[in-house]
Amino acid sequence: MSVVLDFERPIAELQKRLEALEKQIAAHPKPELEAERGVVVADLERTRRDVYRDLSPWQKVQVARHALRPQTLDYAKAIFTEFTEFHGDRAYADDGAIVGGPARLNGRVVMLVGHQRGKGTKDSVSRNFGQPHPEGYRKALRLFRQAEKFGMPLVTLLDTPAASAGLADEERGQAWALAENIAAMAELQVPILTVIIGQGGSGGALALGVADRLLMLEHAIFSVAPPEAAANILWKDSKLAPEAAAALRLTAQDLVDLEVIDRIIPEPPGGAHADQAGAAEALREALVEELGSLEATPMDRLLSQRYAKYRRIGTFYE
Amino acid sequence: MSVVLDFERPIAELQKRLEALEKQIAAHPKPELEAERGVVVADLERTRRDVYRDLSPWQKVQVARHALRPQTLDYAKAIFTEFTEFHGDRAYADDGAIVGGPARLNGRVVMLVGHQRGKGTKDSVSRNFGQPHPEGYRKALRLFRQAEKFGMPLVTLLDTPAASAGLADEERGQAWALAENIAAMAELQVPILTVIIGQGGSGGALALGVADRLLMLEHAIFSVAPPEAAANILWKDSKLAPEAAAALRLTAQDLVDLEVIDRIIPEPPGGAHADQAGAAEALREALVEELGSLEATPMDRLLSQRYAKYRRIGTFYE
Amino acid sequence: MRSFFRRAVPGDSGSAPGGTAIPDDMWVRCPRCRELTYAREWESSFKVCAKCGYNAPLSAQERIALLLDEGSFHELDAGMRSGDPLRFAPAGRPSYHDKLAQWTADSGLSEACIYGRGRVDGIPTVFSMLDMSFFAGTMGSVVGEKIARACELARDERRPLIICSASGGARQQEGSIALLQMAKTAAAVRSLGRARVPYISVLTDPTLAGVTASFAALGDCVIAEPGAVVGFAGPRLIEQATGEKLPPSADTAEFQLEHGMVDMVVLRRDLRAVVAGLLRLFLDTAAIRSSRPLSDGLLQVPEDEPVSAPVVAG
Amino acid sequence: MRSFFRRAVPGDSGSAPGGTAIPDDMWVRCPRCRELTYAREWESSFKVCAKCGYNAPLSAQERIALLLDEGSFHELDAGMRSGDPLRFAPAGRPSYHDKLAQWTADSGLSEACIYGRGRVDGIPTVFSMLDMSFFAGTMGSVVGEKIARACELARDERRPLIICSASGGARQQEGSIALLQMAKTAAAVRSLGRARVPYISVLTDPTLAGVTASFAALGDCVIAEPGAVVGFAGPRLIEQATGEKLPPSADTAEFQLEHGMVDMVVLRRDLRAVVAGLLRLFLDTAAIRSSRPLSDGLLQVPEDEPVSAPVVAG
Ligand SMILES: [Zn+2]
Ligand SMILES: [Zn+2]
Repeated sequence: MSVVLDFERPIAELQKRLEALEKQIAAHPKPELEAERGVVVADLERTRRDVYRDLSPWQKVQVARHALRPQTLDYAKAIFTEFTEFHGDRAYADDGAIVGGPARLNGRVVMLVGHQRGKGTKDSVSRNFGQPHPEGYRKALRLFRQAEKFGMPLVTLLDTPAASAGLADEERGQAWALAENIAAMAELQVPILTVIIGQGGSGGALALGVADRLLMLEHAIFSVAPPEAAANILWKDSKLAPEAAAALRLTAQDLVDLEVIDRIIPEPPGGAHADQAGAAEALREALVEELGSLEATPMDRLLSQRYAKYRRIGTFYE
Repeated sequence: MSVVLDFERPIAELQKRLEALEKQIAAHPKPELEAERGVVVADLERTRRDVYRDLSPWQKVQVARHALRPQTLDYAKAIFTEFTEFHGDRAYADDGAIVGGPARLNGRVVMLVGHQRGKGTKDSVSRNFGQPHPEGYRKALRLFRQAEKFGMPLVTLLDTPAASAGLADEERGQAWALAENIAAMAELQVPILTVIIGQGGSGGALALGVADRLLMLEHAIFSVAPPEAAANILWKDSKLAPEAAAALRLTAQDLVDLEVIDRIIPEPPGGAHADQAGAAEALREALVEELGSLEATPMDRLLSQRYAKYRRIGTFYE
Repeated sequence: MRSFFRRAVPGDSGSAPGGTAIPDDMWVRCPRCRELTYAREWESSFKVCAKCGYNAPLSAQERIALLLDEGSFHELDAGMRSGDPLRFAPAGRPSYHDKLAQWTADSGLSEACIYGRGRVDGIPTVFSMLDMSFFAGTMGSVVGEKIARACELARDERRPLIICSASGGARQQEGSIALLQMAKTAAAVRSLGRARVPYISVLTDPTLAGVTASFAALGDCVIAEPGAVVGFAGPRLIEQATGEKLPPSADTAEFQLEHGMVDMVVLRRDLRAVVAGLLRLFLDTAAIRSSRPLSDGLLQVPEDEPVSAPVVAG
Repeated sequence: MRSFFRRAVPGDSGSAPGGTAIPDDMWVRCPRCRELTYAREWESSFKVCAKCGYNAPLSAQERIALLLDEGSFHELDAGMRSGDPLRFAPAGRPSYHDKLAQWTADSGLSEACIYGRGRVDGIPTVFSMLDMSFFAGTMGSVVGEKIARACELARDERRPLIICSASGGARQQEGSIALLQMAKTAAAVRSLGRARVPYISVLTDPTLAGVTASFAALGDCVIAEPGAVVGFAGPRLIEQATGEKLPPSADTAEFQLEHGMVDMVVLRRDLRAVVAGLLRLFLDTAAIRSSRPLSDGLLQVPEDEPVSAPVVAG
């Protein structure tokens, strides 16, 4: 499976040339071909770097939504060991749009909870494309409480376009489920480390994302609403999503400036989807480092710092 | 509305005679009629007392199920002041089979929670005849937690044939809801005072009935299963319910002997349905007295006494 | 019927200058069913439509008159105004700065939220409300900050908190800063809760999205006004997203009562009595009597002096 | 395939004396689908039907062999026997006393529950299980007492607790005494929980009514065996009560997984590894490392000595 985004065409073409060259070399090795390959490889690397250095916000949205971009379960496998998925909210259903369970990170036991968009049609549909229903948040809350009971630091990975918005979600209290999670995370008695790995969309992201440290992959986005929805609210035209994406300042770089996130985790050139192992390794390093510093902080101080962190967000005059 | 149980016929006949006599006296007062009335009144009182002193277990089952027997909302009105009903489990529905909210008892604020069977067809159907669904227990649990937050002693009134047993109840986790409530009551940090006012049937009763003090109205019943269900389990014949009722020792008198309940609250002659105000007054006095003694006990001690109370129930040899 | 509002009522009902009686021949059209009602009747029924039962939005002074003791409300931080954290000014579109100015001009308000001390039936409270007439009641930095301050004031002075919500949700023009007000306000509500001070949340038409999904859902008692649209997505957005036509009951106060999300739906004419009754119950509990975990009693706090301002950014 | 069970297996599979191989020509009929399987194959697959996947009930020794390290299980209070709190002897019906004697004779067991210390992959645990072959696994005084003791032993020695449930619910012949075992066991589980010692609940076919609705539902992790009937009322009772025919999936382990009640459905051949893995995770957490709130470490407890018996009634 290969998905090429519009702005990735130059990269794709160089990749194609490289593949052709390598086929030729394999058949008839020639020094000129070898030399040409060196040029193409360098060109490819440079093009990748250039394209990905200057992504527009709307391009970042597309990267964040990339079908091949690693998801929570990919990282669970690549970064964590002994991840053991727990299911269900103990009241209504098991929502596949949120996955979670205990796992080890660098030998330490943590509770891992994250959104899962799904892969391929069937899996994605069963996970509602990563848009949780109320029972998904309630499963997460149950796992938060279990983390608290056993003193497992909580690691959450955010990757959702938004909370689900159907009549059934209203019937089962979407707003109430979100509020309960957000409030519970604010006072949860374990360190909380959150990474936005893809789309961090609206309350559906925040319900897993009230944290001591909020990290973000380089090409992930974090936004009050999906750009299409924001464009619709702002200008009654969801086709203006690219403009909304720019105006909302949803990139990691903007969010560092706004002091919303604490750290950007660099992705490999070409984005996490081009080098899943590289992305995982970068994420792993950041998680291990941050977790170490959180675990070294007394819980009382973490809690008051967490309160203060959210308490001071906002810009106003008086 | 008048409902006469089989064994109440002698009472009903005397009542009829008394009414007829009083009509005669009203039309043509005569000393002989007055004298006869005195005899009938005395007879009625004696018959009432006699019939209700020697009720069989099966007769008690019928009294406990009496359509006119007062329910939680009757007592809420008669005994408590400022009862303010709170609704809903914040997740799925508001279950009318359980009602609850803060109220005052003798001036003190308590949290009142109880089963409500309903009155008349429509109300009873909407309350599933007092058989709660999982969301009913979850509403109760929410109110327990609120009681704990604000330090309101918890008063629960039990009046349910049993927990509901349909496929929908399984889908929403009936067993899990019951277990959570039972466990939560065992460690709830407020005094808990429970009265079985009608049918205390199975886990559906226990989910509101893990208490520091367990009281019982004189003609209420408390049972591992409704007698019909028990007869079915024991002898594959639900028509043997009267025998099961006797064998299960579900009367207040038996349960005092078994040390399951702490106190019997006497009902007026003829049962609570014959004198609702009298029943309410007896209940009120018992509640006020017991609550006073619970409130005088430090919470730590209450909790360890509550644990010990349930810990020692059981008969075995080793 | 007595005249309910103490002061003149601005807005769609046709305002009359302060103290002057509303002329007998003025009419008001119900925003929901379009029925015409005498302005005087409309006011005396607290803007509840006699035909369809709609509870029309109340201005701050109307809501205060409905709920609080006369003259008891003292607003705090009235002059707080929003910054422009994103420097939101996309080419060819109205900037946030201009939008704020426009809403201020149109509504006469400086923001979508007020808060302060006030009394309900003599009981000292902290009162706050959101106002749809400024920026559709959306939550940005100012709303979030005022709600957080209201919670902390209530906590520190051990006064019960009452918030009447009405909001379209988070304010898009503040982007993730608006989104994070959900965490800020929810955390502040829990801080109040740990102090065991009661919080009554009143949901009015409409209360949606990021406001419901943060402080508004978290009341110790959640009251909704009859017919109010209350929920997360709201019927309009759901219909847009799914293409389905929803029943008119969807996401109403009554729907949320049936589905277990609100404790009660209360008629406007009963609201003050119900709230006062709840406060009396909550305040006479062991947690409050013993002032756990704080040590100063509830009823011995200074009445109407301003508190020292909390540390703020921006 | 290696021979799985260490000892002879009594019951419907045709027992062979200890140490003797099961003859090649013996057959077992699957209780669910009636398919015939070679006895040897049936045993080596841990009594899982190759055709329908049914996980047939295991005896205590089979379950222990499946889950615990060989020779590591030391039962406690093996001789505990039920009293007859109700003096249950209705005229013309079998008395509880006689029933108990009958079940003991038929099953060779003294009650429906065992518990004791044991190891899983070297990890010291408290292990308990219910056995359908005595009184349909119903919970009376003895089951309740043993579960409570298991919880308290696990709590006091800070060993994780594993309970494999299988039960028709509360034992009718003990009436409300049986009902109240739900409170007794649930309270004991919470006492264990307050000590932050992990508890893994394994639901096997069938786990119903008062057992599910007390200690069995309350595991930190709830595992169910494939196809096991698990729930409150159970399909048979629901069909009786409603007259409706239920889908065959109703109240199965998979149904409960879909509806969010169990964490995982685990194949019998994976059970030991999954449980051991969970224990290693739970035990290596801060709560356990720091031994909050108790002070003695988890791995420094005495191994197989009996504990002093708790105070009991009866
Ligand atoms: Zn109208
Ligand atoms: Zn089979």
